[in-house]
Amino acid sequence: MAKHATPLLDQLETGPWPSFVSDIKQEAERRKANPDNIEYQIPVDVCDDLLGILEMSYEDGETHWKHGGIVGVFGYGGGVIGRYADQPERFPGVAHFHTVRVNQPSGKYYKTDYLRKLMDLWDFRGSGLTNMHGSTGDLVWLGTTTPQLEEIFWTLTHELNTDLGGSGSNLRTPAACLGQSRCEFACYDTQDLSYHMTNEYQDELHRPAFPYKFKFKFDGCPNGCVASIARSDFSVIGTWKDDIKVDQEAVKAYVAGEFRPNAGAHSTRDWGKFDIQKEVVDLCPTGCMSWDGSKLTIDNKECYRCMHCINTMPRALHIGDERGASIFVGAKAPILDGAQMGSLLVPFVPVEEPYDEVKEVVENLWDWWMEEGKNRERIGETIKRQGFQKLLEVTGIKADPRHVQEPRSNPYIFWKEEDVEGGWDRDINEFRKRHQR
Amino acid sequence: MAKHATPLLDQLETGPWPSFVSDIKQEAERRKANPDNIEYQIPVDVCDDLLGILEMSYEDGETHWKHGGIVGVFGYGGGVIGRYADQPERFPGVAHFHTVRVNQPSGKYYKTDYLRKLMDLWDFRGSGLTNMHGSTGDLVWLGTTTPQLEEIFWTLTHELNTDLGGSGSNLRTPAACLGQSRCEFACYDTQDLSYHMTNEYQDELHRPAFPYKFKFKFDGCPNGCVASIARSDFSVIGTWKDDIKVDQEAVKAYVAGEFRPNAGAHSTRDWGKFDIQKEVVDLCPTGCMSWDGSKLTIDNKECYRCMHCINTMPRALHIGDERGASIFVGAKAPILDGAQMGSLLVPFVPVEEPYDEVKEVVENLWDWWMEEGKNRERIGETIKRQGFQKLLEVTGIKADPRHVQEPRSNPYIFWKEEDVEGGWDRDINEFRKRHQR
Amino acid sequence: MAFISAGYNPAKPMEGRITDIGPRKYDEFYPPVIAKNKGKWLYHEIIEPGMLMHKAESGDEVYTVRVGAARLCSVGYVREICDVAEKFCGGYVRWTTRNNVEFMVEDLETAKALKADLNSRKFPAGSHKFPVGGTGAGITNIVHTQGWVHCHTPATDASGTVKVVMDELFEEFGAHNMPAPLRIAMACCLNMCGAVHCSDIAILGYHRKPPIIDHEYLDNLCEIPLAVAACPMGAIRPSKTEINGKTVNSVAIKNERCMFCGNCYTMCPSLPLSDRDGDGLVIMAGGKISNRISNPKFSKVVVAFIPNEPPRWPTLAKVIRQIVEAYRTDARKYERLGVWAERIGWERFFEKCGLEFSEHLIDDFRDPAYYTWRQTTNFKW
Amino acid sequence: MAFISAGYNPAKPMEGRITDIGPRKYDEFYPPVIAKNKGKWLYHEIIEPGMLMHKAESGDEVYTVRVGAARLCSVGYVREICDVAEKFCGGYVRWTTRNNVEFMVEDLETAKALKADLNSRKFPAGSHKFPVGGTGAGITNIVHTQGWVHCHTPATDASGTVKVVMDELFEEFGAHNMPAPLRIAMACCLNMCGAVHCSDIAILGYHRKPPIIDHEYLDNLCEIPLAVAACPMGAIRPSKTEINGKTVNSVAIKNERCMFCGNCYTMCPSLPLSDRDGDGLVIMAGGKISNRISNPKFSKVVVAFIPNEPPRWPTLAKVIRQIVEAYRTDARKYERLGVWAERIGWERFFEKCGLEFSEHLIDDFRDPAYYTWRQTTNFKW
Repeated sequence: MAKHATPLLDQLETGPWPSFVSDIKQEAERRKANPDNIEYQIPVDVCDDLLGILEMSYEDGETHWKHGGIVGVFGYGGGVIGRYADQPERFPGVAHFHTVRVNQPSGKYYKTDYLRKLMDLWDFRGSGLTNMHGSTGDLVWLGTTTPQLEEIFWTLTHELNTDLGGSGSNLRTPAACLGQSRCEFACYDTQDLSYHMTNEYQDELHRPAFPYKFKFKFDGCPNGCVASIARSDFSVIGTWKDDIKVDQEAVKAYVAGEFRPNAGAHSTRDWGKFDIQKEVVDLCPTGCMSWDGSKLTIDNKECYRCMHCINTMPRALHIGDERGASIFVGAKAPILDGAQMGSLLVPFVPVEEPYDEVKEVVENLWDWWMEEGKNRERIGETIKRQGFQKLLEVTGIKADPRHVQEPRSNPYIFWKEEDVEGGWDRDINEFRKRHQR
Repeated sequence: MAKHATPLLDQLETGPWPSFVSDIKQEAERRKANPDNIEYQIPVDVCDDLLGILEMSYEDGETHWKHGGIVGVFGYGGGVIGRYADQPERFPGVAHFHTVRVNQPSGKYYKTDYLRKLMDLWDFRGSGLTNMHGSTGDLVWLGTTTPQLEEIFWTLTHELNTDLGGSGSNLRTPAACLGQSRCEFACYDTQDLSYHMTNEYQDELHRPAFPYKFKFKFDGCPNGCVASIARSDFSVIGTWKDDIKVDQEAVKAYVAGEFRPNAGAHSTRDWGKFDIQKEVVDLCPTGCMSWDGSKLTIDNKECYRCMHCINTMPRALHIGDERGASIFVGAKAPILDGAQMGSLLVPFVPVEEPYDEVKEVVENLWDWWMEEGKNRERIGETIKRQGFQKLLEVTGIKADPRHVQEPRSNPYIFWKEEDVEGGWDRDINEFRKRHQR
Repeated sequence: MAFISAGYNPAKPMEGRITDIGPRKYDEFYPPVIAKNKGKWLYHEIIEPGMLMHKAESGDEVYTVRVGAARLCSVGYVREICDVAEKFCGGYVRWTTRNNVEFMVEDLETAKALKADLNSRKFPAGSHKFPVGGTGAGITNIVHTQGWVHCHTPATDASGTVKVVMDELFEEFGAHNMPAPLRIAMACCLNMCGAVHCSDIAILGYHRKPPIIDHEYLDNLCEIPLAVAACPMGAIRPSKTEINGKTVNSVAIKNERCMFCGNCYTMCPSLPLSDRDGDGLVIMAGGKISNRISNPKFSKVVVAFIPNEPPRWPTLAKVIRQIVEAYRTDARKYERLGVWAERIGWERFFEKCGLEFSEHLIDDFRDPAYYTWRQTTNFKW
Repeated sequence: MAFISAGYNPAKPMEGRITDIGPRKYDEFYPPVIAKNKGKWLYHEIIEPGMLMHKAESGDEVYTVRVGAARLCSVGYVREICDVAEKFCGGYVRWTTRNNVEFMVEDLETAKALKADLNSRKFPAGSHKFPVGGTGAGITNIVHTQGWVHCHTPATDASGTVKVVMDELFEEFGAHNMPAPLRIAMACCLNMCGAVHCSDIAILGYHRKPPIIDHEYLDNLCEIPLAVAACPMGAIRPSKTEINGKTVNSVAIKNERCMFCGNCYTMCPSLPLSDRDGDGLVIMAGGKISNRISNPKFSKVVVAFIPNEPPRWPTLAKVIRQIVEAYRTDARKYERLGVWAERIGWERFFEKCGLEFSEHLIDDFRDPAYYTWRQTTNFKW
């Protein structure tokens, strides 16, 4: 028997998609039954009360959570987000309902022994409710009380050999696509770079020293499955410099209908016979391909590496061998100055252990941003405010037409005094010898 | 024998393109010789001194003209621009060197009797140097003295039955392409609308009452030969709503090579045989055309009226019959806030005498801009500052997806109180009943 | 309920403390076939919706079965995932960026059995626990934020709106019916913890009323200069007001300048904005992340407001269905939603989707707004 | 030189005054064939460069011979135009928007004689008076401003730079060699009296030194608040300074904020900017006005600075030639310069034109700058 009637939420148990309401209800019942005799460290009715307070929001159309306040573990400035209900008397089980961010393994692979231990810990010391995973990538635990925080951290570090993720004005938990572990498109080892950077910058991750948050994300190729160009201040996207490798026999097999185009991604629907001219050559954004009926030719110098042809014929076309990455800086959501995608800063960087070339860029950026960034200003906004030229200056990178989609259309060039012959100091009297008033 | 040595300018007499230096020199000699015994009203050596002062600029790389000061004809705030040399002792012939703008006939057709009278007047009372024509469209006279201004105006109005153009913060002289007078693409009578609007708004043209300048330009079709979309605050561009008229026999003649594509515009070079598929169908920006080897089909509902197919096969394709214009507002050069092209305000307006529909839009715009525009703010800048919504409001035009190239990508919608149920005034105590602090 | 310590001693917080060890290393959790073939994959194929096969240079194959899951899930649910992973996958499992779960096996037969098992598991009230799908040119899981479940600034619920939309689109999750992948994202307020600004379809919670000012408490609970500085529109200024005959320091707000971003509320809890009538949803469309064929794109606002209609937000579901259907039937193969909209023109997009265009959809935010207006005669009637 | 009055009486300015009569009506000046066939034209053809034929529904034909002219010209020159018009055209003539002159006749034979006559007329030093051309996919006349001939704010000369560029491109004026029309425009300072911001190639005079402040006279010659308000960058503030032991009101300028627009000088003559070394040219490219195939486009800055090199600006002529040649040889038929640059990518544009890219070409002016940076992996090596 549920603690609170939830007639509105109950309507979310219908329909085929996994119902979070059903799941929470099941968890509420399990906690009540407690078949494993767990000595729950936070109220047993936490799931009941969460449903109750959520039902209240469904009734009145407003949230019932208050500002966090500062809670956390000793010596860390992030990883825990305080949360309190604004109706604690009615819903005491969720009066304190703090979030804990656990740093996920790069690529989000797990083994069940580890996963079960994580779940046992959260069952014992928290609400038993999680996000698998949060938007930034962490494994997120929803709802515990302040006294549990240090205990949870102790167990995580001592028994589970893992750490908290980031929150607040610091480096947020880095995230990567699964990369070379299971993808033929990956141009570098995204998981390893993510892991390496996470460990290299533990201090920045745990102790707020930045103007605002800073995110790393690592995409293995321009398909961008981890959305780094939209969602990270520092986005590393795999690329290559040499030629796309072509297996002409496999191309012919696609043309002959032996292989399904785009790895079968359009299989439910009849789009007709695969037409390499229409579906590949004509859709190439640079027009660098041609098909003469038996051979596919690519003018690689003109290729953008947009992945369309490779995605469409993955058995015939493969990424080049001279691999590395491009670095984009400044992506962010709209708050406060409008959304940004990452802007290309480094067209090509080798990505090899110990990743010094990548780290040098990061550190130059941070030095500048920590000096010049305003409170709650993302680095993308600092770049907008001080200009892309400043970004080049602080990173020691030479201007390149690849930095722009197009050159400026306004002619308002801010020349510097040292660039102009004769300097800026001039004598009005000399001028007036040539020009009367 | 020239008054001043001009070794630098002399180098501009070489080369095949018409040399303005040769022309001015010739004029200087003619004034000196004065074969027609004209009683020149300004210094005879005005052309000599212009060459002299220009040579000085070529030597020192700086202009030698000063700010205008306020000169003009009684009761007008524009049409004359004051100009003084900053070396009047060395170049007394151009010490005063004011500009006079004469309102050109719409479309810039002239008969030589009128033109000769204009030239005689300027020979007599001015430098004999002109711009045929100035950037805005006026016939421009360069260089006369203050006492001549009223005399020139008297003769213009009394003997030449014409008037001055605009300058300063007022309506500038309107300009039009030659339109239906000699162009099969013109969708309305640009010359007549320009003439009509010029006369309707004589007061606005001659007496500064605006925050800054305001330009009308009238293009007969989307080819935009008079550049109205880039160069006028109020740009009227011809268009049509029904189908492009197709002469299938003429299409075949183009395909057969009987007619030269694009009216022969590519004739100096061998581009190979005309390929209607490649040169017309494939270049259509909407993809609304097809060619089956004997018939050209146009899905007119999807057509943008970009003119490419019509330009390319003018003997086969013709503009539709349901004609009118689109109105664009706000174009301007970069100063001060960056360049703007005109933004579409009225997708379709009929353009027929007495042009009330066009005038209504103009007058609504002016009422608003004169009220709200800041000093030296072009209307395009006022629109940017107050928002496109405001423009719709003051002109009483309903929002339409044609108003945008794309909808906003930021979600920062400025809702108004009256749009939101329940209003904005709320009681904090009522709120606190649901939400504790 | 007795407090049980794990070993932490609050009196000596540094004693035995372990910090800054970072996450577990990723390769501890590689299934053997992944560990063996990493960096040596040749190609992949989607055998059927929700089932991928990757082929390695070694000749090895790995079959992945992908299932959708609610992002908000219980330990009990995760344990059931562990059960399945142990039954079929040697105890290995992974999550995707879009909250899907992937189970990997080494042959097709096992993959099929796995798929059947997953599809058979349901909650008592009937919803699927592990629906197989989310691949190829279909509609995969919706990434989203916390909403009313766990956040102090939302203008709507996240889990609920996502549930009703995925119910509506359930068939498309398990199929490859779309012209190209269609990605939906949901954020419960403008902060966009889940950045939804480059999604084919974005559902965004939005406030429409300026903050209520809790004058009596504001000066105690907030730093007034921070609240003032928080407003990107400069609409907040310090002011004094009279409460019960006493003058208190507070703020004044120029309501007509407010864009309802809630940044002030983040800085100052005495400026709440949420409101039953004011709050609701904005729909954005046409964004993408991938560089395939064309550049990444921002999503555009296509519906200015949908009211909150809990629990099942019928208008939201209907509008999303309209957009999906118009796209599915009209777009070309490989054409993402935004590319389709640009090809046909946004004027046609509104027509084909049956959506009304209103002045709210015209950009009026700062200088770049100008670049979204129409500066060409190239438009359709 | 005695003053001769036309009739104006300064003592009674309103006596007999005629005002606000506007221009002469356009149709007074229509050649008969134009008057007859107005609005009834069927099609046109460019018989050869510089010669057009328009065909009317009536069967009438009008042949137009177009010639280039300097915008700055004398009454003597215009009278010679009248001579030609009277000899061949019944006294009718017209000018185009781009400072070309058009003579119209009614048959091809007369048109050919007219053309021969026009091409034969030269100035004593050898330059053409009336070169025939300026049609079709060629390079027509350059629209431009006043420059050192007649303006107080120019950073260069207009007539001179235009003369040397047209000399360089003379052959192209009389031919149809280009992939599409190529329009060049010239403005002698940022004010762009001749708006050059949507031209295939734009030549723009540009200052690079902040104003000199003429402290001693400033307060007498200028309204200080207007000078302060004139600066779009907020770089000017009122200040006091000592001149010959006397404190005077003047302004102070934050030089590093100055973008050299000269708007302050327009408001205040005590703030001159022109300078032999500082002034020079910016080259912009890729703009267009026409809506044909693609939308109108702004020109982009492709060369940040070319010094003033009077009288023949050799670097300017060379750079323009490089751009024209790269475009001519590489672009496709019907492809405007900016469309070509976008198709091949701006990285290739700089390579093919042999131009250096520098940080000056990256936009840093206000918010829209961001949208010109590269937010995609879609670029070429």
